[in-house]
Amino acid sequence: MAALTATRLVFDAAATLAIVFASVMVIHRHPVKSVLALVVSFFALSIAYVLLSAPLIAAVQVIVYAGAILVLFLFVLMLLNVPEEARHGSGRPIHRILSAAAILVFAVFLLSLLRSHGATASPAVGASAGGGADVAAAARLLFSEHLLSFEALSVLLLAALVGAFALARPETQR
Amino acid sequence: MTATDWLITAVRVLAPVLAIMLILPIPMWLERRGAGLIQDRPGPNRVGPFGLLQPLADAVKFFMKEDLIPANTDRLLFVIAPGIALFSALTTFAVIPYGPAVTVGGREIPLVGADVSIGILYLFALTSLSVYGIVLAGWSSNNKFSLIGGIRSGAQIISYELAMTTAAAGVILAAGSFRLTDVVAMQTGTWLGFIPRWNVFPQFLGFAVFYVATFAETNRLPFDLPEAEAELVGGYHTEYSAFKFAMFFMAEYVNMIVASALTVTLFFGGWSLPWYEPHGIGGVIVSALAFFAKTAFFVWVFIWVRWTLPRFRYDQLMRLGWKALLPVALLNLLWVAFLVVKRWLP
Amino acid sequence: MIAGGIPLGDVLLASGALFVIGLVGALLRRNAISIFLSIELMMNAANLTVLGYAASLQNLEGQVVVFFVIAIAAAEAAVGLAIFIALFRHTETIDVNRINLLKW
Amino acid sequence: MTPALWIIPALPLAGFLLCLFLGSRSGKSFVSAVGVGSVALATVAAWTRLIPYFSESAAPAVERIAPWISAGNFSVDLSLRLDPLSALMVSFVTFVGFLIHVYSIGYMRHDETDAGYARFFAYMNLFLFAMLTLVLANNFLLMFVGWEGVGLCSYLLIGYYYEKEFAADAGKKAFVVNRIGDFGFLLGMFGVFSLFGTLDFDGVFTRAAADPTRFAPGLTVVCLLLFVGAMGKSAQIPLHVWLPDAMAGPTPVSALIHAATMVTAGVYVVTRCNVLFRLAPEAMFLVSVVGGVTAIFAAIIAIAQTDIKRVLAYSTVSQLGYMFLACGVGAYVAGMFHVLTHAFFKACLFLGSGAVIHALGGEQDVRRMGGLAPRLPVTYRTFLVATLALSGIPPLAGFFSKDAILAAAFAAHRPILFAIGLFTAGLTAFYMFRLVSLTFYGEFRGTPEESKHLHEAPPTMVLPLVVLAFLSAVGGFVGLPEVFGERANRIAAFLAPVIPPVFLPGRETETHHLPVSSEWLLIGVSVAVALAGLLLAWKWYAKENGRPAAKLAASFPALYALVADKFRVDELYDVLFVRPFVWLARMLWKVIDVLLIDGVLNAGAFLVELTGDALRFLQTGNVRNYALTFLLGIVALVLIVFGGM
Repeated sequence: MAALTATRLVFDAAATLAIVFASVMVIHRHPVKSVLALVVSFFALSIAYVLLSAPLIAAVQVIVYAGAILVLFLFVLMLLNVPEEARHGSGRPIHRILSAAAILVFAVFLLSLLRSHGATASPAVGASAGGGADVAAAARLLFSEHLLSFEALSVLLLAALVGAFALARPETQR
Repeated sequence: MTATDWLITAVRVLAPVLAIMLILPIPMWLERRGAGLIQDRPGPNRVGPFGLLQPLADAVKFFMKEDLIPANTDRLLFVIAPGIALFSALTTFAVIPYGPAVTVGGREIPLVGADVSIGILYLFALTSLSVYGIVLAGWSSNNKFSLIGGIRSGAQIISYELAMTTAAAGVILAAGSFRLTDVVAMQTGTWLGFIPRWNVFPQFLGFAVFYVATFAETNRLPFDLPEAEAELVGGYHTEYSAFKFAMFFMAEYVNMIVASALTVTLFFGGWSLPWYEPHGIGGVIVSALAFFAKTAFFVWVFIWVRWTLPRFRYDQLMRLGWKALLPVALLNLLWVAFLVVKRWLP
Repeated sequence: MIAGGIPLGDVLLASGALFVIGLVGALLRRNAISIFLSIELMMNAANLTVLGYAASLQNLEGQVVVFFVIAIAAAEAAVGLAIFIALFRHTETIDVNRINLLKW
Repeated sequence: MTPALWIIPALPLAGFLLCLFLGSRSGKSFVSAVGVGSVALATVAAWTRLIPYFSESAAPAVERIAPWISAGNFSVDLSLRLDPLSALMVSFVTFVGFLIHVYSIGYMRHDETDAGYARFFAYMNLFLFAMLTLVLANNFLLMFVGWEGVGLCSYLLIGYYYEKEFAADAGKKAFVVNRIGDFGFLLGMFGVFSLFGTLDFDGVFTRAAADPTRFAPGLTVVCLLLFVGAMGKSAQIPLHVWLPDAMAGPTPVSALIHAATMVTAGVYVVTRCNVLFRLAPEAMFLVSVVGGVTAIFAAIIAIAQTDIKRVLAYSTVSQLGYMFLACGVGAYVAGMFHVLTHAFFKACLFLGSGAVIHALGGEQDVRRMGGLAPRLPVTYRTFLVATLALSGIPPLAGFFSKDAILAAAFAAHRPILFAIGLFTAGLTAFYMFRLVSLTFYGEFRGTPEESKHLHEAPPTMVLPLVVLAFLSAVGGFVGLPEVFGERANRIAAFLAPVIPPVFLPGRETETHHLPVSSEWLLIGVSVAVALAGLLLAWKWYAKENGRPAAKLAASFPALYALVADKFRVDELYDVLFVRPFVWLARMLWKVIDVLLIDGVLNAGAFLVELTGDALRFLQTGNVRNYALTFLLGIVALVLIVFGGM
């Protein structure tokens, strides 16, 4: 077992927070509360990202996920005025049983696999570079080697924008 | 890190926050006196000389009032919302440098809360969180005016954040760094010996877009649609009273100060003065005062504009944001890119 | 063991847990938006894994990949929510159990 | 203080953008100021750059603006080049362009809406931008950008009156025919890159000249492909059909694009690549033959045309043929010289015809004109000067350039080409003076109302006419033949650096020199032929009112009809290309697509439908069931893959 450093402590705390609020998100039947729980979870995740020496991703995580995507969810929920989920719906029992079983099997496998891999993973070499250098280096990578993907992504976003606009437009204006 | 280091960091982070909380009554007083001045009436002049103690009296009033939570509200969110608003406003100040590095007892201490490498991104991240305070307040109040105000605010802040971020991207591009101390550093000195190397000169369009967008971000007139009292009673804070209302009220002024400070940092050289090279403790004081003075100026412009311009209609607001500010900000970005490629900047 | 003494095992465990939680939500919730949220959570779990390995292997490519995933998630959210709005206009509900016209 | 080269094309581009975005709202004065002003500034910029250049004949200047494309071993810069050849082109492109812009103010002012006026000037400015890019480019790719740009503007401006069907059709025709040429140019460019590994002019030409034999067979193909491009743009047979139709555009467009500048781009390209062409004698031979045939062919057609602009259009095709003839026999200087003088007098002629059409309120048929000389005195005089220049009457500009070409053909021992050139010169004088006679002499044949409205053009139109007529008169003196002394041919000395000596083993590297006596003789012959044609036309059309011509036409009705119908080339193309193509398309549609592809597809779809009918009961319509299936599949996969571990 690895030593308990301060950084690890903070990371574990953040991860726990993320997991707890993710659970809240899944369990809570009110969609607005679910979204808010996910905001907290993602915020905790962004702290974890900082500790994994990815400050850029952490900032993007908050700006894009918490600041834009989840706000959008909140908006839609408020606009549609979605009610709380009914306690027992029309789902068939077989679906629930099968789901539970499949999830259980999958979870056991996934966690055991990750655990074994995490234990045997080769230890990292040296300390990570400073945060500032990382941002510039990541940006350089993004704009040189992955430039094509980056540009393709911008096209994708444009397509999504147009698509969302076309889909959400009221029928009468079409 | 030794205990001294921890202490110094704590002071560095807390000092600006405390300073803001302490001077907060000044813009509040200024707003009301300024309104009086602009509207050709005295303004508050009963409590203390020139009504100087009016904010204090207001504060007492807020504390004494009944703290009401209306029925059928979502209590948890209703209570948390003003906290989010104030918290996200206050923490933004942590990365804005307010003076040059000061040497105390052999230690060089930069006068900035936290000199993080992603300073500007951190600011935008927190700004984007501030929308939750207002949206949640609007939603949890269970009141149609509040809900409309909250939704308006959310849409407005997200829309204007695009223009604001794009305008700031020009500065980032010129500085080549997200770090706000670097942004200030690139703006020291002069061109041709008499033009300060402030970003506002090569990037005037960027500054204009950014500053207009901050008005929308802080929900101030002429973009105060979320609380438009003539149509929405009080908007998202219709149901709030007493201390919770005071938190919203304070958040607005803190946001104003932060927006002004950020404008100064990004476009007006931050704490630096064009012909002045700070030395020793005196230099630090002069620089900090310069920063304070510049920020105060923009705070005053906020007040000035509020009492001068009428409110926009919501569709006009959206049209301005998407069809005018955003393209202009992009244009500015192209222009800066051109300058950088031509090596005329920084 | 990676930067600052965080073992890779911790990261993987956390991401695995988040992924399973997302899976539960995606399969058992009936509200379309909640399902969507759960899928976002699963994506973030995957991101966490990638970043964990990136830090462990001192490789920045991981950050780039995560960056792309976030951007794609943004595109997906925009289109997905637009679909929900269009759907809601027709059916007045976003309970996926009641949106089952697409059969036979 | 010399301006950077990029300023010169950038100014019209700025004018274009301003006219495009602000023009339709800001009114005609604004558009005139911007449209003409930007060109005026570009002209000033160009000439401040050129004047020292002309006097010192400085070394070629290459100015790199920015890297453009860099991928693998392929790299191209955005870079401009000023050498004697591009300097010559820029000099008259900017100046003639400016004059025509000025003229356009008067010509376009009255009959257009604000938006149309702005559109016109926007396109004209865009054209100048593209043309300047073409001539200033330092590599084939940038040149191609300009090349396509001028083609686009040509298309836009021919179809300027797009509400009229024939104008829109003419635009499309020009575009399609030009595509063929552009395709050749593009392939030629690919060939250049694969042969030389670069697209920079300097790199290509030095590599080609350094080792002539190495590239031999490929080089011929490349030259032929480039020449196909030049043929398309410069309207050489068989790609000439678009140019006469291009007269559907406004007259200033015809003057600028379809007479003075764009159509000479082909000649420019061939001259620019003279090193390559001279290493490929077979290509040179083809160039000269195509040029000669085009020259005489178009001249014959011009005789029988009755539309004033169409006559001038065919004349342009014919003169372009002359220029290619010159290039083909190795007389690049003579070709460029003719480009220059032709720009002056042909622009003057077109503008003059525009003034006539303007005065007649849009009438273009010469049979309804006549007797205009006293009514439009300035137009008449300038038109006459330009006509004489084009006919090759000394000492006007056309005489010197045409004489240089004929002398070159003679000196190159190409008697047939020389004979064709000489005969064409006579024809040119004949049809041009026929045009002058029909338009300006005799009785007015239009309606009385038209007669009442006859008026001289406004000053903005007259001024360019006068300047261009002056230049048509004296422009030839930059290239006096060598009989007037060693240094008389200044243009040849100026252009010498861009036509470096090339040594092709096994062939003499001939620089032809004629003895002084035979040169005098040639001059005498060509002047005599021109005068003969001129006098004949004057006698037939001015003195005897066209009766002898009508009689001649009546005695050979079939031949006359053939010529008047432009040898029915369009109809031939229709039979040869258009109809088979339509037939082929119809075949592909009816047989291949509907029967074959759709049949296979429908059969497949039927199978899928059957399967689907069987399987569709698995679809519950509930998305969560699908997700569960998804997960079950993954679990199964995991069990299979990792189960053994």
